[in-house]
Amino acid sequence: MSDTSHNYLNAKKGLWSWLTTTDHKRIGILYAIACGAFFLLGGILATFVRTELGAPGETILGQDEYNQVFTLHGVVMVFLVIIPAIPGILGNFVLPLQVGANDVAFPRLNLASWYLFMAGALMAVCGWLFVGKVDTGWTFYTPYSSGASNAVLWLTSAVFVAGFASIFTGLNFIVTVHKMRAPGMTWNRLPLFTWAIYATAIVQVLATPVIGITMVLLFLEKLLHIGIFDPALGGDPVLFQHFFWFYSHPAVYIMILPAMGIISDLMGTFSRQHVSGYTFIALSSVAIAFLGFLVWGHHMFVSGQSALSSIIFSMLTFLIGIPTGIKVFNWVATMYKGSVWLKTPMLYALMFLFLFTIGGLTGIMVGVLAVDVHLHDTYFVVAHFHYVMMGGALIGLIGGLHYWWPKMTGRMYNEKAGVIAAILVFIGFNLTFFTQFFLGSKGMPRRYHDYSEFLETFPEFAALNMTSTIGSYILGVGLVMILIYALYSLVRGPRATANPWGACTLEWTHTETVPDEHNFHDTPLVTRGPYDYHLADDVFGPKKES
Amino acid sequence: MAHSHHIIPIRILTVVFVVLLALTVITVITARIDLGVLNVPLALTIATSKAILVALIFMALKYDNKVNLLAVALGVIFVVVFLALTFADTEFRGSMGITEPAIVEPVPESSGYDSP
Amino acid sequence: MISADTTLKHYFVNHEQQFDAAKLGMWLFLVTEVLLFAGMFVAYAVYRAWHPEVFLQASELLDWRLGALNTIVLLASSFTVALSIHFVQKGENRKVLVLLLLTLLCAAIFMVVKYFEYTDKFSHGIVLGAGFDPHGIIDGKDYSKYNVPYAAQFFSIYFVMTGIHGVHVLVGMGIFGWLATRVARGHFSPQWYTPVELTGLYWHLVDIIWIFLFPLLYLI
Amino acid sequence: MNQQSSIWLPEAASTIAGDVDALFYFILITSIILFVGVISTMVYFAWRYRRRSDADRPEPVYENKLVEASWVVFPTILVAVVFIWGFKVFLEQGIPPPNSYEINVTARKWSWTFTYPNGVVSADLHVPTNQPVKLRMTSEDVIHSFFVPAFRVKADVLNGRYSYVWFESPKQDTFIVACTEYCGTSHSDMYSRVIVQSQDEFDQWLSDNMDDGTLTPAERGQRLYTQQGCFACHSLDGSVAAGPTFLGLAGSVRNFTDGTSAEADDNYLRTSIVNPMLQIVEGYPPVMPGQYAATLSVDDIDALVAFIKEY
Repeated sequence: MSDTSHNYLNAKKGLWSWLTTTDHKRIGILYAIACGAFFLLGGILATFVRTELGAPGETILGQDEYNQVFTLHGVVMVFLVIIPAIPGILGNFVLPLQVGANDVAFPRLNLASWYLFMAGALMAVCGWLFVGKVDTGWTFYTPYSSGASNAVLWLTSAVFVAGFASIFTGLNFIVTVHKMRAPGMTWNRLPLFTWAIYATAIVQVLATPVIGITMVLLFLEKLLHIGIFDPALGGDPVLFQHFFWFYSHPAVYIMILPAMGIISDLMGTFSRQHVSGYTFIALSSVAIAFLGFLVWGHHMFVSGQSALSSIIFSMLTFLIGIPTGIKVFNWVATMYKGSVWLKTPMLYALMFLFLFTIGGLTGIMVGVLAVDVHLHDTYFVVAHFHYVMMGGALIGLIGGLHYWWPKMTGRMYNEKAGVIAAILVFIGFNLTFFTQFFLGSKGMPRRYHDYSEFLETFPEFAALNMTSTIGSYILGVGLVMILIYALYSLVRGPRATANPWGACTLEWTHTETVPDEHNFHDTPLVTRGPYDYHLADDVFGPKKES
Repeated sequence: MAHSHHIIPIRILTVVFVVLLALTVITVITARIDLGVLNVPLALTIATSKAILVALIFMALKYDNKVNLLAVALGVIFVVVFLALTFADTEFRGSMGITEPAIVEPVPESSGYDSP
Repeated sequence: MISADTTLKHYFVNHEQQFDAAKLGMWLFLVTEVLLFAGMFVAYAVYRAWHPEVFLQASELLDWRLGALNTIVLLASSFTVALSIHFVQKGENRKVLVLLLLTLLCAAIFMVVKYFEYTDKFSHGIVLGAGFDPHGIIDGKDYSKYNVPYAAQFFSIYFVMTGIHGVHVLVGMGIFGWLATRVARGHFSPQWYTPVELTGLYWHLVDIIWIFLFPLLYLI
Repeated sequence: MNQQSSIWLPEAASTIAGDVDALFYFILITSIILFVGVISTMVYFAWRYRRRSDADRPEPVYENKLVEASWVVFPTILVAVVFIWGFKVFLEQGIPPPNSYEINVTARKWSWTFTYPNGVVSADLHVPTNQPVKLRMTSEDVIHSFFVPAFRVKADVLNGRYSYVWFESPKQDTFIVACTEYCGTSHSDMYSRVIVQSQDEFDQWLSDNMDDGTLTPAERGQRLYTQQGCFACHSLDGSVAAGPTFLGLAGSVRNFTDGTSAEADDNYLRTSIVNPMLQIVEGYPPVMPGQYAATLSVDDIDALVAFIKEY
């Protein structure tokens, strides 16, 4: 690259300057590289899982290997990809720019977070590779985990350490949003992406410490047998599930809320229209963040928790469905009388609406007490949460990466390749996961290495599983294609203009094409809302009389 | 340069310290008297009062930006949520006529344990 | 003394903003600490509600006099910290130094008492986890009588809670030591004393947690 | 009620299955209507308001408060209905009728054992038709979960406490039982069957399986092999599983992971049952439970050894 302008990418040179950077944009790039690598790893593991399940009986993995592979797939995808990715990559890169700040509030803490994250990630992956192949599933349920191999100690420590990265990132964002907004950037002028990251940060700060202490207790249970969770010692395994889900359910909102924020920004920009229900979407992000803490027990309807708590949790679960539904309606309504531009990021936004709506509606099904008794721990649940986590969170992330790509790299990607990859991802995703709804509602349990026994009753399982596996390959091809054209764009992509999408938020209107090391030359003065395209003569030129 | 933080007078700090010491003495004394069911709530009330005193005066929440107070309040609320919803399970197993797993008490070892 | 300008980071507009940001950050960190301990308090509450008589009985083995002593020591250290902030705001750095060293002393006393409590328990078979096997007679109490189901849970929770609290005290001591050297070198002024303020907040939280641990574990 | 398997759900073979299915289909159809509505509106808007010129600058449209309010009210009513309905069926699922026939269930890695009031122990669940059956379940090790898709019942099975499910099947047939809580290596082999029989057939089966003391040791061993769930890991026909097959085991030379080897004589077989972790045969994971010394009598172990030697 021979950049002529002075920007954050070329402000300092060499690997060392990257590893010691406190620039939020560079830290965002560091997260992008790390999360990208882990996503690749998690994806390869998923391909192994799907290949094993493609045909009945043992195909490529033995039972133990299969259990180890899906465990690492879960741990990597949840703790090392979906939870850190959007806040880590886009939150870091975009949030300070969107609020008009020159950096986050605590840049050194921000870098420390990345190192903590990497330390946790390496502990998890290296522990799994070199110490012992843990097969507990990412949920670490006791007493299975407390009786498993000692390598569990590595994984629990890894989650503990990576948790602190998440806490400090969230803490940084909350303080940045509260204290570092540019003049004129009132709360109701914050872009919805920033609102969403802010809400996410609240969850990160409040929920993550609990997984920390849970992991400490599990660690001690495994190492010293303290008898809090292990029933053989008088402990209560269901209590572990409470502790675990007190974090891990809100963690679902750590995953999905930022993606919702991205979608809001995309819908506004690519419809060139005021985002319908702005105030509602903003506040519902915060509302979802809080309500997300009250519903963890819906993972436990058949676990042996009291009927009373199942009923309370089921009721609260529906409360959270309502603001979520209204968000979807508002996103669709945003296009009304807009000017819809179907570029790649917008394709992902529409894809998100399609997939997330399925994920949300099936969420209602598994939230209903009686129906969940049948569907719990079957492939129906697997399909449901992949529609939410991958179809929601990761598709949102991919859309966001396409949208902010020119800002991050100064280059454009090939639009045609982008559209083809998006179509492949869409087809592959639905083939992979929609078939699993049928498998699950018929009764195929999750985490199964083999389903031969079911074929007698349900001969269609063979075809459904094969379809799902083929779908996963198509999905894989689509994702690899994105990686290829993205890398190509870095080297050969045409130079981007400062505001290629005609967006009205500060990162597009008040910084260089590729932002300067210190973001803004002059402190921006904000005079309009983030989606006031009709007022943005500075972006579009004076309005023509019609 | 505008930098006028509230300086808490020594007199107030001292009074708070003395009150905290007094409350400690009270909690020790009351805990050693058998008040039946009241022992636990009383001790918790005293502890909470002490914590509030420390937070408001020593930590200056009373004079501080209200956002900080809000953050603390949120933290406390979610501790209560955590406790309350967990108790909705642990304290109500086997209730409502639903066949619920009840805890199987292990047979107490034949030690010379006499209950209080 | 470091001049005010070098303490202002470029991405902040002024000291006020920087100070407020640091303080909000610290408060949020304290909230995460509260939730970290919340996990243990919930575990305590659940097991206590299930086995109240065992918990009551087991708590007799903890010496309330030592617990009360530690409570007073920690309250005193909180008081000295609060005073140190009072004086740093007034620029009386000599007093600040003395008060911080007093705080350090209190923390050290706390840890020494804790050390004696722990070793006393260990030597009579009261340990964290599977080795739990109380024995011996101390102060007329036959420890072996306390080897009942769920007594081990009480002591597991006791050790984990006070252990993690103890780690916090140790960390606090490290920070106070570091702060004292900085005070001695005149790094702080009424214009800029953020580290003292933040450490103070941290220390008060450690105190607050002990305020709850003391009655829950030693008294009731 | 005896509805056949559909594209969505397996056949409904218990009295409550129909109620669960009705709710399932209600939500499914409502969801499909909502989904089609949202997505077709989305596609229509994306086409109808597509960008025609880069200079397009549409007038802002602000949300209509009334429409927003309807988006709150309508879904709230819908989820309230679904919640109350789900709650009612949940109570039906949870409360067994007082005249239920009780069977004890023990789960372990990776098999099920069903114990009847008269002491009969079986690896398959035999139940009489048109009779409410209540299962009292516990686990010997980790958490398992008892699931009969055709009955729409499921409950986790825990160590140290009991959990319950109940069902009443009007249909004489055989249905699959699966473990739905991940429990390790052979989780996906932890199957059993529910065999629903007429009351007469069931009674006959119960009396046939009473142990009246006339069995040979090998026959008793065969019964124990089934009851204790040995079959989950040890096949009789040489097929591969988590543990070595019994076919040709007695008298063969065993190679151990520590490099030593030994002939599988009576003492070796006995030691392998009561202290399985002492010597691990090469190529197998060290996963066999160690409680048999405590749970089996000396006679039982002798019977098992006699049984193994027949293969």
